[in-house]
Amino acid sequence: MTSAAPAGSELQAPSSKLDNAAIAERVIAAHPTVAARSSDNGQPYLLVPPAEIVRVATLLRDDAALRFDSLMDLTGWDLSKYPATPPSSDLVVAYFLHSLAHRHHLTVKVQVPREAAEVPTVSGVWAVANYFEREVWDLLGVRFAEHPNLKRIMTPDDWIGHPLRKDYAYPQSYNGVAHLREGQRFEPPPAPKPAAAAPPAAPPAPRPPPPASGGGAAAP
Amino acid sequence: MTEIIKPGNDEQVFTTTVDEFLAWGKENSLFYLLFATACCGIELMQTGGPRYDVDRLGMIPRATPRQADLMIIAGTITHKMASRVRTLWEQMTEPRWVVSMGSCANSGGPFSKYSYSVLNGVDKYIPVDVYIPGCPPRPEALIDGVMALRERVRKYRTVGIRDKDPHVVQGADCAFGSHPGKASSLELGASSPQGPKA
Amino acid sequence: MTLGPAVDALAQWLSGPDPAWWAVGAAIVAVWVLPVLAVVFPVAAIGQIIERKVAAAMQRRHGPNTVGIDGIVRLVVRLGGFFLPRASQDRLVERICALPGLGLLKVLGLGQLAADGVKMIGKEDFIPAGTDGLIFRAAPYLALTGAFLPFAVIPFAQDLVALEVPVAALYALAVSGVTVIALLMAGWGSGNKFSLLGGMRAVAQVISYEIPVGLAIAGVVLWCGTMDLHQIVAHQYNGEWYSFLGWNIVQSPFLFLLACILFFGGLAECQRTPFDMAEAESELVSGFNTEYSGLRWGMFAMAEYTEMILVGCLVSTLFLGGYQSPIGENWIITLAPWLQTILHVGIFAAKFTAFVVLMVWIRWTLPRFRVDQVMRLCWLTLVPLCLVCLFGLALTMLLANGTVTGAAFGRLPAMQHLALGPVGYLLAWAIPVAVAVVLIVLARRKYGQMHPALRELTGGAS
Amino acid sequence: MILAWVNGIYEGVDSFIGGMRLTARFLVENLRGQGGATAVTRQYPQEPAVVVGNRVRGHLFNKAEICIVCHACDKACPVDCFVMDGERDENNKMRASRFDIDLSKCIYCGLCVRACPTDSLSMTTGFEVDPHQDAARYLFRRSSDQLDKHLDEPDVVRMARLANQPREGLAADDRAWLDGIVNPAGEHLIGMYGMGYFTPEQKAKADAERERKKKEKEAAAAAAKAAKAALEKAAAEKALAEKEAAAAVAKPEAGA
Amino acid sequence: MSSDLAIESAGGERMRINMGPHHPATHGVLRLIVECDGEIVSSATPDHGYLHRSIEKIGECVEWPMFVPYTDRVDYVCAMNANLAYCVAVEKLLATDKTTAVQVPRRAEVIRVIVAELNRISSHLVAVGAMSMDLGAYTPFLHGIAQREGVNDIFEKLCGQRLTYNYITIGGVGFDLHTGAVEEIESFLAQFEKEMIRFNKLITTNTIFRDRCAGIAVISAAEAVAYGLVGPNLRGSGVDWDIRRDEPYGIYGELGVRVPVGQGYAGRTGKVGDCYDRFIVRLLEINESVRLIRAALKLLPPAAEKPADPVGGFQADVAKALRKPPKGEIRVRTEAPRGEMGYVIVSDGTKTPYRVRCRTGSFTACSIFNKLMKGIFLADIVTVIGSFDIVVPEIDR
Repeated sequence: MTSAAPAGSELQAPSSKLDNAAIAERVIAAHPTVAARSSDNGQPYLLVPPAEIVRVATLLRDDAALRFDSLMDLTGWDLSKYPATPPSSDLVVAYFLHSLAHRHHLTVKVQVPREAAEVPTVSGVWAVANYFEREVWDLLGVRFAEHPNLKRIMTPDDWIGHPLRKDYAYPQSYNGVAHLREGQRFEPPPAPKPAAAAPPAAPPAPRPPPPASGGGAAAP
Repeated sequence: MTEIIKPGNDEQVFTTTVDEFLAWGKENSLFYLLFATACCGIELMQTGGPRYDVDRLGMIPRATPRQADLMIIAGTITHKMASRVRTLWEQMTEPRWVVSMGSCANSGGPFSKYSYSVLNGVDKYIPVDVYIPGCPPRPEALIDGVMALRERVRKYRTVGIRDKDPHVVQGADCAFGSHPGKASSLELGASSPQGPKA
Repeated sequence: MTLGPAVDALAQWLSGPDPAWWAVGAAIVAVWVLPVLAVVFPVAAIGQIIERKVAAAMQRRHGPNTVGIDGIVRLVVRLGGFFLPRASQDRLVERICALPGLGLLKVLGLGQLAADGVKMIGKEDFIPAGTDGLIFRAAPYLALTGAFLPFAVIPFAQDLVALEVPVAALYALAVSGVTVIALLMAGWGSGNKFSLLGGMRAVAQVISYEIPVGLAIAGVVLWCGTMDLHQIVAHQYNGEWYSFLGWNIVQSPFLFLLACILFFGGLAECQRTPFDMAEAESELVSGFNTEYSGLRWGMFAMAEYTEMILVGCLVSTLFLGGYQSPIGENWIITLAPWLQTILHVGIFAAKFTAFVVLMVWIRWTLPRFRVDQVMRLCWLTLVPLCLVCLFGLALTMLLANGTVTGAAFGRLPAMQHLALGPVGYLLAWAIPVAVAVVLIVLARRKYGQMHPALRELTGGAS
Repeated sequence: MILAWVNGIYEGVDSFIGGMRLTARFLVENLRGQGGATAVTRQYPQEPAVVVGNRVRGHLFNKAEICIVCHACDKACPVDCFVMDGERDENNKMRASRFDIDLSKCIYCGLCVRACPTDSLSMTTGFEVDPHQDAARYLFRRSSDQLDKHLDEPDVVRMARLANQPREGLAADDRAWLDGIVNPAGEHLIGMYGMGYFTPEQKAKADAERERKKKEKEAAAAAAKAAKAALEKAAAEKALAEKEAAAAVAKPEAGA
Repeated sequence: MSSDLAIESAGGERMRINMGPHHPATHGVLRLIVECDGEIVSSATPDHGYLHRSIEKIGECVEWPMFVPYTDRVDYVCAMNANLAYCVAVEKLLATDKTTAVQVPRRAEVIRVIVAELNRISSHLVAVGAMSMDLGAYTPFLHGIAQREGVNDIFEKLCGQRLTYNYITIGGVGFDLHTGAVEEIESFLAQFEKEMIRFNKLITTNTIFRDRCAGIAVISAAEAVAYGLVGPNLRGSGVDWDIRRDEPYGIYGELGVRVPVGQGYAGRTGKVGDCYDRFIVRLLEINESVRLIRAALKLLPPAAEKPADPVGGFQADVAKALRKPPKGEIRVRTEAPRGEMGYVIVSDGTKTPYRVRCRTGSFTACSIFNKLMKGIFLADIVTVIGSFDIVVPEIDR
């Protein structure tokens, strides 16, 4: 009784679900520079060059057969410590898309070099990207061109560095108050006072790595 | 443990009696500040709820720091929030106490080791009277902490002090003994925070 | 302007036949100020505990029940028994606190009242920087005066009234406007944006609710013919046991509606839920008393409860027969005069305390209006309803006894004034109620549908 | 338009009366004490705390005799609030000489209790920490010389009750029992509730004990060796004696 | 501070109010910089980060099972659903490689549904109660808190904690049902339904409450999808989408979830997608959860003879699989009370995750605030925040 008939809005059209290959082939037909790849454990995604992302996004949203109207998630991670051959030090920005009309999913990735991490914003296509991109900029340091309000969203405005990068050095103190408690067992070695705004080039490893972990996680 | 003024010595009988009466009033009507940041905030609401009902003990939640006597730090204090906590503490009117509820406020708790943005212990910014372990502490643990605080409140001196800080003179220092390796966090000495540098 | 026989006698006793100004003043204070304070002030203080206990009872908890008066007893014993050693003093305190009656005091929460008061005394008297010093300090005192002034005209017993002025109702209405100034001063003086908004809201609300309250009082004045509260109470006099039928509220449905409007208007004037946006806890932190702490805030709270009592007094005086007992006056007249006064004051106190409990009951039931909804309720609902009631009253009086002037009734007992007797009584009620029922049935058929999901939520047909 | 106005008033009055009637029923129910199971107010300081069920994750308690200082709990703890180091005791088994749990960091997640191979670490139902009683010995503040006193479940609960009350107010037998179990001299550091299992004197005694045992073993070995040697010598001498006796027997025959 | 807000050339003089990190109505430490002209709000910009506890960075430092207590603290009002989201994601990651696939026993799956739905009820109770308190009615809020104590008792007997459970583990559940659990749940549900009817009579059908919520902050279906709203906020705008029914995980497929959708419940003054719709959708979801729990209790398989405490969880094979998980990434989403809780997990084959990303409902709900709060009353800001059921650690993580 409770779930009355859907409100009849056109979002509830009969789902003509396309599988990933069909979607990839449709997109590559329109944009040849896009490459269909799959991750190490077989999850398919589309690798889009940064310049193309806005056009691809508009296609994905407006194309009748695709209709990716809901950007579920937009996040990113740092590949520098990922055991891939050849090892790359790029930053990945991943877009996870979903279509309410056709009930199919798609993952789109953009790989940008670490130094000039610049990706055009898609907040024009999906409005929620505004907040997601601010978070990726704040935590990962990927600058989004033409973003209406690109400011830090999580950390305070005068924070130094982007925490989710694998080579991030924890701050010794903030606002004049030491970060760690006196007598705390993980007292980091007294690192040199970081010069003004520039994060210290050689990141001191302030804390021993977590107990007996494999090669992967770098010391935070 | 600084020297506790035993009520027995006669020459201060009169002031102690008036102190005792005023302290009885303070002890039985501690209005706590509605300050809930994270998980402990939900337990603070449950403590104010019908089952544990701290209203029985005369504790009502107040929205403004002016009308609050007790600030219960319920939840994680991040670096970005810490200066606000200090401002709130300074806005409270004088007979004020602070209860640090939960591991996050005591010492940074689950976020003390690998988090870059959490302040490890709220006593870096404001002097704390009673620490309550737990993550989140049960409502009974919070009330047990408040009972420990009430003993402190009982020894608060209002009459006849010109220069000393009424808290310190009372002697009963930080509830859990002194912080490792330093004087009670209550003496606002070098080690305890003067708040953010100007 | 007669100041009541007791006052004149006392003034002459103090300074001879032609009493000096100070003697008159002292007499007024002795005869009137002290008894009123003795009645109103404690009820205003107890009002806060009534609020917390009733709220707790409605929310399945106990409310303050652990604080006895051991603190006060210990102070008295320490000071009185200074020669005793401390241990025996403590034993004495325990024995006194173990007396049977004091346990009940603790459970009722009266000890909590004392503890709150004592704590507020010990609180730091904090004047924040950036406040308008003088205005900030004066606001609480003005709020208290505004709350106490109208008690001058309210009759507590047969001749226990300070001012028997013919324009008593008008005076009460006008003087209770002083609290508006106090709220505005508190709002502006605190130098805090939230307080300023709270003050603005309070002013807008109280001024706009003066109209429905004024119209409601006008309705009673039209019905009883006089503005002097003492005579209005006398007008509702009825000796037999069914004397409550003589009360104004039962005379006509229009008067009943006017009583409700006066009560709700009064609720709005002392910022009680559902009209408490001025100190809306969730939006404006604590409205105009955000910056007040300690005893200054205590004064604002005391002013609020005194105003609640004032509204209770007005409604019971105008509509519920003032200090007269619901079961007839004959048996009271036979008693000794001083006993009569005490009985009357007791009945009157019972009535306005009932209204205080009703206001507390409303506070813990209803959510809060938004500012524009309060204004819409006042101007688009209450004022037209008042006008309809006044028109209805005039029509009833015209049909009933040919004249509209209230004076014609003089001191006739309430029942006989209707020429048609009990039939008239029924007619006065039957016609308006019938019209109302027809209107309601039509309206409900047109607008009354509730969404099926809501009916399921409230346990209807699932 | 009039009908909408009348409907507005009717709905307002109807929901107002409905609400007031409901809160009145709450009032009556509460005064008659039928508040329903979830609403019975627990007057905590006056009445004892009602701890529901036996899986309550309260403060940690480590049974000293079983703990083999294997650091499993230290590895499993996401917050790293264990400070422990161990010593060899007399029969060469590891014993905890210091086992501190930093309660100001512990998040009571129970991962350490799962990781403990010997089940020595357990979570009690205790949550109170009453710092102001001078007998405020926290639950497992025991010094090493009291380790032989085994504590099972009822004792743990009893200790929890007694440890938090002022020493003078206890009954005589309670007081004696508690003195035997809890070390009055301990002091509190913020959150670090230490358990000095293996104090230096204990270590010295254990070393001495180990030395003594070693010496005994060596002495026994030496004695055994000496006995074996003596045995062999005796056997040899016997054999020699027998040979000489045989020779002596053979000689008289040749002579006669 | 963020003082460079562009102040448009306003007609009257603008007053900037700081509904700052400490404010009774902002459900924790959400800060709103409000520009208002008297009572009318011209712009309200949320400022986040006051409870940013860097949980995603901790995800890269602690091992797989050690992160579960942190998922409790991502959304402490519905900690069970948060645990479930992370554990389902890790199980799916392990399933991508046949050798490390983990089979969750059926009894653990049913217990997970029961526990998640119970926690959904207590989470919605906080949401609904807090909204009524924000609008001034304190009594319904306390009755909601009283009912929540019933759920707390069941969870305390089940796993020992009242708020942060660390109960659902990778590969199963931490403890089996305690003796008498089924009867307790049924008796709680019976008295809970009666209480909810009284709660609705007290506040939901109250005209003051309805008038304050009806027609406020209306969000169309397309707008809701564009701003990434999820859960009751999305369904309130009429979009019929629920992950439990449309992308079922665990045994939700067998239970037949019914999804309430916003239809302008406030009658004349209400529109589809206003605050009142979101409020009513949450209440209907509470009834739905009660129905789901009863259905799940019927499906409960009998307990093993020797009641192994950790049903499926903390088993040897899970620990072995977690030491060498498959390399690669996965994105899995589940339906939490505040909408889709999606985990993106990248693993580099070691016992510590490489990247853990948690997408939560409240974060995207805040993205629509700025657009929504133009031209409403100051008192309505509180109604809008209440109707979105914001939990700050979900925003700031």
